Amino acid sequence: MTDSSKPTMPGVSRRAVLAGGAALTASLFAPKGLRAQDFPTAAVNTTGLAVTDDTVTIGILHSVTGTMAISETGSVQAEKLAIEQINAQGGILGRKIEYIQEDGASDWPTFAEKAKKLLVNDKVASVMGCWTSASRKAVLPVFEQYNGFLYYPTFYEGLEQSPNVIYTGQEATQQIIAGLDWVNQTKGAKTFYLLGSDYIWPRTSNKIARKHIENFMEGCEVVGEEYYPLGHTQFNSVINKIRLRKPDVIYAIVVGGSNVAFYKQLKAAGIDMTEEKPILLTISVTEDEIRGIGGENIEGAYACMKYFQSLENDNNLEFVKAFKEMWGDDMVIGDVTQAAYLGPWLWKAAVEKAGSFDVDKVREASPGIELTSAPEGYVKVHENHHLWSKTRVGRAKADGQYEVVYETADLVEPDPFPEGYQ
Amino acid sequence: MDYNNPNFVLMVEDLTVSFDGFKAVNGLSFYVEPNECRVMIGPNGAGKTTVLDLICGRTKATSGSVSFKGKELLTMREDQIVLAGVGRKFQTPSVYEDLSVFENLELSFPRGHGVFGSLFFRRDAEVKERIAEIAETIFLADLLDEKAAFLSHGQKQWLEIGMLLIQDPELLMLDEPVAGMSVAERKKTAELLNRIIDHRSVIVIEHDMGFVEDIATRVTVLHQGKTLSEGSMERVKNDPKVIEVYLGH
Amino acid sequence: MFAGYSMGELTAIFAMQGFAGLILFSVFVLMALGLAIIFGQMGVINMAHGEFMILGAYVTYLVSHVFADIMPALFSMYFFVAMALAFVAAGALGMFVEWAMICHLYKRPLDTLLATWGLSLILQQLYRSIFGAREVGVTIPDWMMGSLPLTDMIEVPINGIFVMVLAVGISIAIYVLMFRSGWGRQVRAINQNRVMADAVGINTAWTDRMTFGIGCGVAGVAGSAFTMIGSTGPTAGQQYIVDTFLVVVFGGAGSLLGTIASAFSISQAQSIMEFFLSGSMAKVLTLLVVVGILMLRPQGLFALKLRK
Amino acid sequence: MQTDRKNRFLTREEAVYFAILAAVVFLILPLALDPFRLNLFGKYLTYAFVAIGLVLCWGAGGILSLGQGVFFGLGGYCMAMFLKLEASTPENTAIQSTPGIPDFMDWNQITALPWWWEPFHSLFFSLLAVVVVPVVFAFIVGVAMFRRRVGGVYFAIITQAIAAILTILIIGQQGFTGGVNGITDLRTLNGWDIRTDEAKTALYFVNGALLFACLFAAQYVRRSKLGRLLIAMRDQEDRVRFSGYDVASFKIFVFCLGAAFAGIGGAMFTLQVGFMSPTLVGIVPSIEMVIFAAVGGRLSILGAVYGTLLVNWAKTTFSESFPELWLLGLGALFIAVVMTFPNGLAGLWSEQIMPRARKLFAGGTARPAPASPDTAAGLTQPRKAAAE
Repeated sequence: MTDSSKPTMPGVSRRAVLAGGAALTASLFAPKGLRAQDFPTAAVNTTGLAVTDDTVTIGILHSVTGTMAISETGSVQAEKLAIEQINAQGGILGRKIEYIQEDGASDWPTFAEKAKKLLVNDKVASVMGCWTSASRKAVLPVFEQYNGFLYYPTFYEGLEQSPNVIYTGQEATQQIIAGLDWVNQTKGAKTFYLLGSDYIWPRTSNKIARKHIENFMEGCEVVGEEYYPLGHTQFNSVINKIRLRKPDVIYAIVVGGSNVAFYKQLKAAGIDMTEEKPILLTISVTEDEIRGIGGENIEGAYACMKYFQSLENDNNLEFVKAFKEMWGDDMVIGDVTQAAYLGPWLWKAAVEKAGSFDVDKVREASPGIELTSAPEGYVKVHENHHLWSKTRVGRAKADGQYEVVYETADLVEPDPFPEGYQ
Repeated sequence: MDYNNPNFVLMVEDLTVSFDGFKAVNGLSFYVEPNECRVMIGPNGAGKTTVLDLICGRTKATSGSVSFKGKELLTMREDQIVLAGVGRKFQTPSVYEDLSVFENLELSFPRGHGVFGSLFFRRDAEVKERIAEIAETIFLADLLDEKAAFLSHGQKQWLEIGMLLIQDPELLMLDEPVAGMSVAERKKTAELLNRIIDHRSVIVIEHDMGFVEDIATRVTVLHQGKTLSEGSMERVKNDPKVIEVYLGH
Repeated sequence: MFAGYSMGELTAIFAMQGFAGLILFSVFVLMALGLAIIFGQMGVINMAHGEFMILGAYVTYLVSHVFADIMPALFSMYFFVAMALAFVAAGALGMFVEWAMICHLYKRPLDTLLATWGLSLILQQLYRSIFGAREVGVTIPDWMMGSLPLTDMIEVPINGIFVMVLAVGISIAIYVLMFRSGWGRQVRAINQNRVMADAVGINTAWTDRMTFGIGCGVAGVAGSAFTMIGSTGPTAGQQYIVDTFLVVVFGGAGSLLGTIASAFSISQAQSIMEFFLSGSMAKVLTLLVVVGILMLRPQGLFALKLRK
Repeated sequence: MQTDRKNRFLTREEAVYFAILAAVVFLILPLALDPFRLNLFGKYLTYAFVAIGLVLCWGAGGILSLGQGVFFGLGGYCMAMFLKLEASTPENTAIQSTPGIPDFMDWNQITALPWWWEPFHSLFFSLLAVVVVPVVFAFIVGVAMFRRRVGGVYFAIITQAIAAILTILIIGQQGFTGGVNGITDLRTLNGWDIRTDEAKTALYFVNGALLFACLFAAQYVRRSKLGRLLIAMRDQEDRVRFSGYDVASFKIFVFCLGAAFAGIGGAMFTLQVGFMSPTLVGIVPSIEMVIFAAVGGRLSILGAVYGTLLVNWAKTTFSESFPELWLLGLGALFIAVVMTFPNGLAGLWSEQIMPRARKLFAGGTARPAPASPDTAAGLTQPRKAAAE
């Protein structure tokens, strides 16, 4: 064992050390000052992963170029922040995390190619990555074949549970049901207009929403359901249809550039969301998206997800501060960014619980892992590899932030294959 | 002329084409007999080239009829018209510049004109002999392997005539075959044309009166899309209407 | 679908839907005019057209910041300055591109397509490097957002009216420029016979450069206007390309009137179908119909029948 | 006078070039690369199928299609449907509400396999469909367009629109097509696990063999009279028509042939990469495939293969090292090729490198090579000095 395995971190910038110092300290399974010599490489790495006596290499796999770069940038930043903070605390099992970043280029075959490269050539111990369902579906067989371990940050449609993936975002039922119940109970909403971009996540989410509205919410009904191609920018027709149907709630799952067009045109058409006639409830607009839309255009809309930047707890205040110190004051943090931030920490906890970097052992150790230090609060890994988490409803303000107006009392259990919603 | 002669090679009747209201050819009728050499003359814009375009299908007629050996040409595609036996030479020489003289001629050889026919076309002795023979006729025997792009203007004209000859059409239409040629080339071309117009019907557009007199069996004078006068060179020359159009203003 | 609605409500909805169709029409006209000039008059296929539009959008974004920082009092009027600057910026870039690239490719129209595609990749990456991969939010002056209540039930979005007015204005300006000015005569002369135009003393090189610049400048103005209704990001321009080309081709290249007529028919078809079908299917059907008609009538709606 | 006017399938020079490519594909790459990189090159080579088709359509025939991704995608989807059905045994899909159908159908509440999926249980049918479906589609498009004499720019734009339509359609009909995710998680081909390194290596060689089969087919076409007709048509369409050829049917043929190649490429892509998605159908991949052909040399079928390999290799390498610069590099490369080397690598080789090399080896006596755009794979026959 060498000196450099000591928890003093050469090569970490002052800024990062500051950030690390300010960051979360307590993770149940992360006692400080683990020393590499207590964990001989031969013992903690029996499958030939890229682990040396003082480093462990992981992969970051997101789109830096192409249409998805817009969304994935925040995740990359959060993951890098978490890695620096972990390193500043002494790394994992006394080993500093190094990362290899690959560009998926918004192209699913490229994601598969890069995933394979990371696992086969670089032998990374785990991968933080992917954003869209399509990219995850593309890399999934690769991870299962080569027994890699992926931390996937995005809220998504569910219907999946891979032994090689930890889903740090919410699956659809977690995100949808609480919000619908809330809008029904507190706002008395009865009629819903479902709207989405045309791909699997909005469609599956709307399917769950529809089942919930029709089967579990007394006297409620869906009065319209509609999909537009990705990148569509003209929504005046659907806005007219909405006027015709007069729903209590517009349930919108529009993504990407379409989002911007949709909210701008909604506002221009005189549908004032602050007046709640109708209420706009979305599960696809995080603080990140508001930057493109413009806060003044979406003011008054409600979003239902597990994290908002405005959450007022100590973990989050520290996280937001560290994030802005590292990436700039004008950064905003959305739900997915926070979920991406959890990835390295969850992995660290699992590795330390397992006392090994071996994927099989980390997998075995993962269920039951808890983080009390998560910005969103307490989270816990479920047997099904998703997270127990609270669901919150926020109301968009003109400054681009959400004001949290509701939070589930308990953690919501992840249920990727929901009975009664198929 | 005997208009009831059933042996006309080509019968053009009441042919009209209008471009956005402008009638470039207007109710034109004429008849071509076997082995006749018909020359069309007329001032610029009289519709001479358009008539050839209409016959060979390049321009779609508005109304009328063009009958070639009893077949109505107006409803046929260009390639079908060619295969029926109508050959056409354009005003500006159009040969395949990227191909050799040999290949240019080969493409006009009347065999393998379908997709699969050309895919499995074989360059056999018959093809080579025929090409050699034609090349001799058009003074290009020595240049068979030269790229057409490297030929002189006159040589390109000859090559195009050769490409027509190898098709062996029954009706040959030539649009100003000696335009833009040097005096020597012109002489050689006239000789060439005299040789090839034997045994087939020919329609020629030409301005060179000496040349016309040399080859014409019959002359049609077009004016504003209509026949102004028709008959032997002698008769046409003395037709007062023709004189007026050409000289009267 | 319409059961349980009063006549008045239905009228209102249909009026607004008709208006939505007109807005879409204006959007198409704005998108297509610049391309119609470049493609119709010069035969150049500019695949980077969308990126020129986005350049206009970014200029608007920058100008809005400058106004907000330096002269907040005039903020409500910044949009006009932004549009003018968008025209200048996109036009200047267009002229530069013409000089550096396009003017060497006039004899190879398909190659301009490929080269401008390369240009569009470069521009996208430049936008990404300069402005970041995220979409930027362009703050629109308050008076331009919101709607104008015509009756109790009919409300008309102001930005829609703005886009319509702009579309009409630019169409008229281009019409005057192309058909009522000496310069327009030169452009058309070059389009018809480049060699001859050269011979009679028209400075073809300069006219080409100006034409290309104006086409790109109009794209810039369109992009600037679209900040009101769409998103501004490095790759947002790609969304427009297929629609724009179809509008121009469908109208018959070379005919400004055709472009406008085709924008009208495509937008109305799409807007009506969107009302009765799902958005995705409406889009597919519209494109299919357009492609189908183009197959039957490749020269487009309006094209002169010429004597060859 | 009698010059050698034999119409040989390969000239000696071309035979050498083919042999070199064969050595690269079958010897050098497999020996030099680990299975992972070899699989990557296998993936690149699937694009080369499309590029070869483009050389025939665009380089030789002057028909620029910006929708070749459509055919690549159709071939790929046909293969993927078979593989997906094989992977979706009732045992594998026991957790679904309807076991035995593909997972994405189950997610979309589809309870029975659509009728048009049924035939894809048969490997033979699927393999046939890989070629036939793209060809039939190309035939319909081709008849509609070429009979109406749509060409040039218009053809490019319309094919582009078709690519857009098909993408929206595939994404919109996700219950039947897998939507934006595509058809993923493909495992076995008639019981043979295609995910192992051995299988991928084997597939690489199959891919290489098919590529050469297509290369030879393309070479045959170019050598035939039909090949010369295509060139003639590109330059003087009217003249060809007035030599008695039905121009449209030749264009339709070559467009269908390009579609067939692309379909085969797509199927090999599915097999080697393990999934198929609509991102390979759309406008961007279609134009990228044109880039490959342009960089390699739009007139040379071998150049197209090298161009494909080079651009993709550069893409992978650059994006590993400088992801931000990749697009700039690609854009610049593209402009440079179009502006300065319209005949791409092959043109560079035959116009710049070979003449110099010849001069160098033959001293001053060598006759300068003709400025033929392509000797590398002989678009036109290498001209012999005219006899006498």
